[in-house]
Amino acid sequence: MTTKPDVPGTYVFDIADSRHGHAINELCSTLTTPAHRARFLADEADYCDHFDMTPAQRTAVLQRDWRSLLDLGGSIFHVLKLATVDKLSMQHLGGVFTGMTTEDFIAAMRAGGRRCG
Amino acid sequence: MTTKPDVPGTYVFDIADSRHGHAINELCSTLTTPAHRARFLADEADYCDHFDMTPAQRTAVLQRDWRSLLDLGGSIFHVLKLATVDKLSMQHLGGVFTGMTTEDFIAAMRAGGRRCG
Amino acid sequence: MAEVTWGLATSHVPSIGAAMDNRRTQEPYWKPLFDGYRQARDWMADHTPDVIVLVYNDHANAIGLDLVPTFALATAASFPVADEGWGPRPVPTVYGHPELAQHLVECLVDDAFDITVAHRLAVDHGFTVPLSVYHPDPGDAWPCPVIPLLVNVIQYPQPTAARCYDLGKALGRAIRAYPEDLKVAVFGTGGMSHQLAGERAGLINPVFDAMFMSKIQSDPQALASLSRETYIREAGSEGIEMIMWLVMRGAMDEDITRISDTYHVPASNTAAALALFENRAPGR
Amino acid sequence: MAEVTWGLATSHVPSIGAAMDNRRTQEPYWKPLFDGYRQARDWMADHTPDVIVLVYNDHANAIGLDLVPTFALATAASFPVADEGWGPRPVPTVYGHPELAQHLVECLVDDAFDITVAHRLAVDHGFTVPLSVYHPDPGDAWPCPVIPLLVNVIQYPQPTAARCYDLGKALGRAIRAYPEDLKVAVFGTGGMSHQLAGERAGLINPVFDAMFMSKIQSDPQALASLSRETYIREAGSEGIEMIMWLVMRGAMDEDITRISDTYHVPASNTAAALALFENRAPGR
Ligand SMILES: [Fe+3]
Ligand SMILES: [Fe+3]
Repeated sequence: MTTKPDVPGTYVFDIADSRHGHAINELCSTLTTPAHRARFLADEADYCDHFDMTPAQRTAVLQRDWRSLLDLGGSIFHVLKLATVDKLSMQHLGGVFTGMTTEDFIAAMRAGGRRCG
Repeated sequence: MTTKPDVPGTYVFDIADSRHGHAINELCSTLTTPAHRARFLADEADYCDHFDMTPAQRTAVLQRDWRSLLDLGGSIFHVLKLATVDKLSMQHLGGVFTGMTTEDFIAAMRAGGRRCG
Repeated sequence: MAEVTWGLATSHVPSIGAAMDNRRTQEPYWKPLFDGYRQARDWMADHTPDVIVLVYNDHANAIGLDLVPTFALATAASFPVADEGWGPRPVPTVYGHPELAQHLVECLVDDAFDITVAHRLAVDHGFTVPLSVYHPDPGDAWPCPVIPLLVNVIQYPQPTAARCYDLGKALGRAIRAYPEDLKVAVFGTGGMSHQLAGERAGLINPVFDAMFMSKIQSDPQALASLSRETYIREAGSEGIEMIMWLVMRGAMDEDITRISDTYHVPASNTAAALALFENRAPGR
Repeated sequence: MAEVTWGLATSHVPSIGAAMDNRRTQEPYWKPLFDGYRQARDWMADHTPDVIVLVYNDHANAIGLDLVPTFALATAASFPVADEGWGPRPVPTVYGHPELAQHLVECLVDDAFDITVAHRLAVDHGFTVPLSVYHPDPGDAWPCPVIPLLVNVIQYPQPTAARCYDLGKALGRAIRAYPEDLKVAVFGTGGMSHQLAGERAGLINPVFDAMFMSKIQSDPQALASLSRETYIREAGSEGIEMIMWLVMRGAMDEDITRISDTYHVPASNTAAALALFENRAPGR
């Protein structure tokens, strides 16, 4: 069991991801108080300045580039908080990750979920 | 090994102490930044108001009642931070705990330490 | 002496809690799931424990990434409900059981489990949703104290399934060593198959889930021997949460009786399930 | 493959660091202690490792009481020096070794150690004093990266001495499994006998310390079998820190060579000691 699982189409968030994505995850984790959510929504760029993000990470946050947020070290549970301030559902993100519309993704789930491999 | 060590004359800080002494330890742990140290020294009573202390705990903090601080759930490493803002040494506390003057305590240590039991 | 009287395995999907909080449980989307809970809920209402030990994982709410415990047990007297980004769920504050919690930590550490002791903890959906599944209408207070036992399932390396099962066994020993006569229920939460991100988002694997649902009673050792990669490949990156069911299972006897179970797809992106076991050999 | 080349056991008393920071090492109070370090320091200067794994405990600085890990390993790229109440020590920031640290966590968790992963950590005297004992004049930078491995010794239940020794053995296996050719030194810190509070404050037990100093080389299993109560009764409530020497010892081979040791009373309220071992059988 000593190696990290390698499953195509699947993020397995690990310690290196945590290191690389630290600023993304730290920013997202602050969104658990109403005051921080309000401050973020009032001036997102300024809010980002308080975190030591790379330009790519900053862009991914501001543009809600969900795939890039994960590729740049975001943990799905942290990134989800950013979707939550936008009032976007997990089904919306599921659509983004799979290249489907939200409606199609919801329909796929209601039909029993996606069989993957 | 399943029971807590019971050694006379010795504090063995445990989970129950942590629960009872939470406010003391929390206050002391804030004294690790210069800003908090300054604020504490400027108005100790007001500073105490920010922590959910019992009256006895509050009195022990304000009066630097070192024994009571430990008896009321303080951890020695937390309580030591309070001594540090007062520029008191560990030898001073050693004297207090053993009923000796600081000088006698230091002398006892230089003579090889105290044989206890 | 304390004893483990029953064990509940249940998904802890946030939308299950939201459906209850927003009174949508009778809508077509949700009704089948909640209908499936009914039998178990009735039985549990007749068997209120003195304490619950609830095994779950935090989801970026109380436990950040700066300090990630493999196993943490919470010893505080009460646990506020976390704001996860949409405000706290409208459910009561949870009261702990500091004395039993301290006893469990001491036993587990002596038993070579390297437990992190949490003294302050806000509890998120991973914790409150199982309580709601158990007890839908708490009013002002939950029916009994609850001790949180947290497992890292979101950052590799998670504990192995085998280690979780072993933790459960040690937890059972620790509970049985507590001198007070307490009836303790153990909840294992999370799962079943689901994956939130990546190209496999939306994955559901009913075959694996059915296998797991069966063997959690009859052959937990087989589940404990599965690798992390097997869990993630078969059940999805978040399906690995099912290793937490093994902690519950380990705390129970070898032979247990299934009171009720249910399985439903979907609860948002997840295969939701419940399995309730009484801690006695079948037919006895 | 990586290997453990030497092991250092040393006290980590804050005043030892303060004596160095304030250039008081030649004063009569301190000179005997620092004279005792000389031989070991010379040898270590000739044997700079590629990485150090430093086993220590935090003292209410980076680890509060709200979340107390039994064992934590830090994976960050750098670690600032903590302000413990009198400002940070004037020593360099410590650089970590994230790749080796991650490998160690993965191996240890697979080996059934329930490690807490620390990604952000300010290091206190428990960590920086041993580095200063090893290398008194770092200038702008320490000689090599250092990985912090933290042990809870301040809140009962501490891990047992046996568990610490076993952790050391697993740590040794994990280091030897790292594919890169790295020379790794392991530091076990804390002790020797001391007690800060209570009526027994100022306790020093040279008989126990001498026994421990001898058996850490020749019979660590005997030390691993001592109970917490024995450590606390014989060596004081803070003398239990010595269990951290067993982590270092466990990471080394069965037969090791003593390069140097020293023992001095007092360093403020503590019996201060150093023992340096090369990881090879004596005479080979
Ligand atoms: Fe979950
Ligand atoms: Fe120490």
